[in-house]
Amino acid sequence: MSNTETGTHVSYLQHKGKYKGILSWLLTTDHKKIGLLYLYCIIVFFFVAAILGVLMRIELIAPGETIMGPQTYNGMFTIHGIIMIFIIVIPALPAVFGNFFLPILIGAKDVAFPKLNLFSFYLFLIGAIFGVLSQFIGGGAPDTGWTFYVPYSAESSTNVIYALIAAFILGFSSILTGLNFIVTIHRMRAPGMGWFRMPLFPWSLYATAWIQVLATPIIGITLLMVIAERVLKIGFFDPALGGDPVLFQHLFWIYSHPAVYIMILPGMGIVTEIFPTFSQKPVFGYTAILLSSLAIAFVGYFVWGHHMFTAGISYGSRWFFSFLTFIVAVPSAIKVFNWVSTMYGGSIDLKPPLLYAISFIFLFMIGGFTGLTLGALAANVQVHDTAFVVAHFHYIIFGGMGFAFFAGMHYWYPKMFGRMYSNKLANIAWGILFTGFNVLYFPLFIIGLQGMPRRYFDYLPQFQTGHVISTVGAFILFTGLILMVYNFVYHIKRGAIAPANPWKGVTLEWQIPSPPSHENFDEIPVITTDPYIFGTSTENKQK
Amino acid sequence: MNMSIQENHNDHIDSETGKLGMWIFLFTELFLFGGLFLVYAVFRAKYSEDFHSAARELNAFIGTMNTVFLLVSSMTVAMAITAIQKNQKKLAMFLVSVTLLLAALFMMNKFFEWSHKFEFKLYPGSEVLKNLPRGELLFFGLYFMMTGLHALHVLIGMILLSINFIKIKAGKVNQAHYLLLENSGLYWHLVDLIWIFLFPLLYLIT
Amino acid sequence: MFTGASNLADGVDRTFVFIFSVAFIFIIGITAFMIYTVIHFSRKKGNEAKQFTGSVKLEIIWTVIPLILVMMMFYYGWVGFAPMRKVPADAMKITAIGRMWQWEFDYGNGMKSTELVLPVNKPVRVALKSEDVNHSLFIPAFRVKEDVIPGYDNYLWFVPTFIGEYEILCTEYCGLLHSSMLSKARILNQADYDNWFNDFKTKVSQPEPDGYLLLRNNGCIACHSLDGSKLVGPSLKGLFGNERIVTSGNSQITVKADEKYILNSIYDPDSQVVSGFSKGLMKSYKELLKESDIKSIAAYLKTLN
Amino acid sequence: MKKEETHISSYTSHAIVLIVLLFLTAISVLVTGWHFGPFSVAVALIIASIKVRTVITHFMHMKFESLFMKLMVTGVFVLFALVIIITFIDYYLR
Ligand code: HEA
Ligand code: HEA
Ligand code: HEC
Ligand code: CUA
Ligand SMILES: [Cu+2]
Repeated sequence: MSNTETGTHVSYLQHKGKYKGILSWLLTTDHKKIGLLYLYCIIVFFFVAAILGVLMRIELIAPGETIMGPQTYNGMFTIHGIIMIFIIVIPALPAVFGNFFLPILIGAKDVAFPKLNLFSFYLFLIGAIFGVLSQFIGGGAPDTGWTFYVPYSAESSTNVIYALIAAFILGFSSILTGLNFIVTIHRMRAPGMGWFRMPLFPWSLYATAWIQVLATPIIGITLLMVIAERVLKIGFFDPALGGDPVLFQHLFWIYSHPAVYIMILPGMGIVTEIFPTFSQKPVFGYTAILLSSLAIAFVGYFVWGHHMFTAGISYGSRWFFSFLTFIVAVPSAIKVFNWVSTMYGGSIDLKPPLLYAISFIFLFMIGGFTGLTLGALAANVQVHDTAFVVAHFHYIIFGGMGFAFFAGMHYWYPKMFGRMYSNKLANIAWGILFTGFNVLYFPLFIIGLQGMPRRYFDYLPQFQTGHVISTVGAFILFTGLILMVYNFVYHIKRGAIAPANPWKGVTLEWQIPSPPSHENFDEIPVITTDPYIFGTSTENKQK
Repeated sequence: MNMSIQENHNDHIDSETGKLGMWIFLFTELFLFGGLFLVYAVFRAKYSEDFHSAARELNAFIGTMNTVFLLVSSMTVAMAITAIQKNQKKLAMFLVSVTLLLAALFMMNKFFEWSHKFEFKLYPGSEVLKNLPRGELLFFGLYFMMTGLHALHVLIGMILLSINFIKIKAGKVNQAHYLLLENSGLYWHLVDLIWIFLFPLLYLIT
Repeated sequence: MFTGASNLADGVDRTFVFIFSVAFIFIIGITAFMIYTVIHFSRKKGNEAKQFTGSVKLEIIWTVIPLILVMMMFYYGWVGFAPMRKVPADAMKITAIGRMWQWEFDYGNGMKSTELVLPVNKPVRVALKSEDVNHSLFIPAFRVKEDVIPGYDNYLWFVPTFIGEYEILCTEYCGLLHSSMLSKARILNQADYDNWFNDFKTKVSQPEPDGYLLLRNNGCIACHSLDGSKLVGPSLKGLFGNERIVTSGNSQITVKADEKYILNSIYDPDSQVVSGFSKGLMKSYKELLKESDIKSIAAYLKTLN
Repeated sequence: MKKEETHISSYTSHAIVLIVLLFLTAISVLVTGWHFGPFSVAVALIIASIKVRTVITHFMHMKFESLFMKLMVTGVFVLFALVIIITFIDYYLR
């Protein structure tokens, strides 16, 4: 049906609304445009934070001071962490791909509260600006690490307050996005789309949204308490004011552990869309994948203590948290097995999105198993707060969520912009990126095991080899990323016109023109089958 | 594909959708206070003696009065919704203004209570407070943070209710469309709910 | 990997070995399976996709097997960890004090050492105290680590099993010089230890000079050594009365390190920066040290030449 | 998305609810006079929970909402309780 329409339809990019020019973007309530606004902001911030990462790597190429002093270094990993976590990975997948594709995938014209959606974008922007400002005003870049551990964060003379406010506002933006998605999924599914006919990306967003709504307020209030502590001298956590520093860690991780699943679940959702399309085969174990998302979201709420194993928490809670940490790994395992089985017996087309999705599994496995290492009590004692942790979370965040993001970009780029990128360039960029990634982070596992602590500006000479290899990897990675971004930017105007359905996908976004029109669907589709039906039955999807 | 329809359609969210959104928002509010309750619980367990003696400093009578104000006001908003549903515009306006009045009384009480504390130099960071036993210090910290944040919510609720009053008067909130009033009502009840927990925890456990 | 030097190392290493073995098998296996699938079922070969959608039997298998494996991992971790919280009653008692960027080990009776010196094969319980922010005592070779949190009584214990010198690190971020908060654990045989201990005792029984106490209690020795070695700041040994090359403003000048210079270096460190070191590291101690204090410091520095 | 039928609660029912709530408040104020020792917190919290439940079901019209909504609200409270309990595994066993 889409082919007949490509001639006449007006894409959302050309759509004439109430406002003209730049305002048509800044005041839009179109979920697709808001998604793109997020995308552009996130790329800019990613660039800033990534440069900080590379600078840190250069500093670490040799022991002692190389290009910056300790104060600068400490500020750098703090801002690197804050930007990466609060401004990039937590919002990235829900706010970019969730906004753009959630309504389309469930056959809706928009999210439930379009204005709220725009509002949460502005909250995001304000929060992000606060975050960046904290670098430049007065007391110097905050130097507490992204975890803001009290008492240091209550004492540091740097701009910790700005960073706290930034995280607070960003948290609210994230809550509102989550709220919007839950209501959208409940109320706006196309007729005929029962809960179990919903594609799995929306399902993963649904699980994510609940975490966003129910966990984020805790960090909100915690950060407020730290602010009150600094400004009004009300004691909560700082022992100098009578407070309890371990309680801060509890509250911080009650949010921040579930937050790591906010980061990864939508990423898992994206690759779950990609495997069936490029294998031309229904997803294997639809129900299992769906239930495992919900299980991760639920159990993930109760394992926060594994970040505090050495903080002197009680023996009973140490093994309790360790036990639950291992339980929460099982749903992840289920997903991995279902993904590889989805490919098995298919007709596999190794295009860039699939390449990224497969490397997602590879890197996620490494990140996940090292997570298990961290979750084991005895092993955690050795590797807690070492470079091993740094490698674990870069593998799982950057290698997992980051690669899922790249996979999503390659998968949906034609739909979002109506153009094709160069496959060849994408493959080359992938090769460099993947190599660089492993060269960058793998050595950190080894020096971490040997006892190289994290957040170290300086280090003992025996760790140098690992650091040098790692720094070289950063540059390889850098090259790959630049190439990938170049591929996207160059082809956004010059690429070949994308067909409506370049990958022969069957979910709803492929049934409408590329790029979609302002309201996505001329007529709301009526769903009569399960989401992943390939082959002859494709036509049945549409009424 | 008619644009004007699209734009309007944004303004009129159907009531089930709006209410679901509001409930989810209330959950986040609940967890926002939940963090404070958690801190309270931990400190109480650690310093229960100090908490006992510190709670005695609070005036249970003012607390009880405020509880009554909030409970009654909760009823009046609930009634205002009934009135709107029955299309009794005048009555609805009256009930909303009673609610506002009760809220104002609550805030007044709060104001006197706080200024009384300040007179005795019991404010965050003061010397008197610093010399109290550790648990009492924490108790007062929590007291100011919890009631302060709660008072902020009362204020927001008052603003919402005032908007409702104006809209009812203008006929924008009416028998057919009263989602705004319903949601503001829900919000107001939440403010009440939180107070229902705060009251015994701060004032009664002596 | 690398050898552990305490009784706790085995339990930890066994956990690593088990988890890494499982990980290795799964990662290699699943990756190989993916590569095989991609090649064997390639669309280029004209493969038709088979339209199956799942299998309850398989789901159960790959829920149960990982569940068993992770429970085993949990078990290894727990068993390796449990002894770490069970201190034998006869353990020697030492208190480790963490303060911004320096470790100190209190042997009781005012005997405070900046190194942890211990006899081999004797259990030792280290109580952990912080004077300011969070720190974490980490001795990689012994596989021990616990956070040092103000207001809390945390502890760790171990039995050092080999003679030698081992690194002590701080692994909880504690501000500017977190990465310099290092020390050494020296494990001696019983006789050497006794000698060291007696020496130490006699040294301690002589009262410390005022200047030294000031340097120690204000954390100066975190950055300035007293034995000539270079830390974050220049060593204070051989400083007094000698020529210093300093950058003042934009020019390099040579000054004599007299009492005035020392006072200025402490009150306004950035005005004259010793060549080879950077500005901004040392903060002013104007509020913390009186001029009389600095007199005693200078007097003590004289004795170091 | 059919129009759900609206339930209109009567004024009297609201008034009755209020009386119940005031009554419970009175009880909890009075109860503080008698010393239950460690149980006084528990008693106060139980009464507060009953009050909260009453407000939610009646004033907030939860009794007219769908089963899903009821489950959701219960679930949120249960989740919060679990978080507190799990935190206390640390504090009580220390
Ligand atoms: C996207 C983010 C993300 C995700 C998904 C995870 C997932 C996991 N994480 Fe990670 N973690 C972080 C981000 C993330 N983490 C961050 C940012 C930190 C550091 C915070 C800081 O201090 O700054 C951290 C720190 C961290 C710690 C604390 C380390 C310390 O400071 O001491 C621990 C400890 O238990 C841990 C464990 C785990 C576990 C068990 C999982 C599991 O969910 C992983 C499950 C996955 C698998 C198990 C692999 C796939 C499965 C198979 C291949 C099948 C076969 C499987 C079996 C046989 C079991 N993580
Ligand atoms: C999403 C999460 C994320 C990502 C992607 C990264 C990416 C990188 N990180 Fe970081 N990192 C964190 C999250 C992340 N990090 C967190 C949470 C911490 C903990 C902070 C703390 O301790 O508090 C941390 C800490 C951390 C440390 C440890 C500091 C310490 O403990 O001492 C180091 C050190 O090597 C590091 C390095 C890097 C490097 C080299 C990259 C590189 O991979 C970056 C690669 C990117 C580029 C090289 C740029 C590519 C260029 C483009 C894409 C061009 C775009 C251009 C246009 C649009 C014009 N990071
Ligand atoms: C954060 C680390 C740090 C601490 C703590 C510190 N200093 Fe310094 N100090 C430095 C550095 C770096 C220099 C060299 C740069 C300069 O001159 O400012 C220096 C220089 C000096 C000098 C001049 C030395 C010379 O060789 O000419 C003196 C004297 C001195 N410090 C005394 C002290 C005293 C006394 C204290 C404690 C009360 C102290 N410092 C604490 C880092 C530190
Ligand atoms: Cu002390 Cu880090
Ligand atoms: Cu975690």
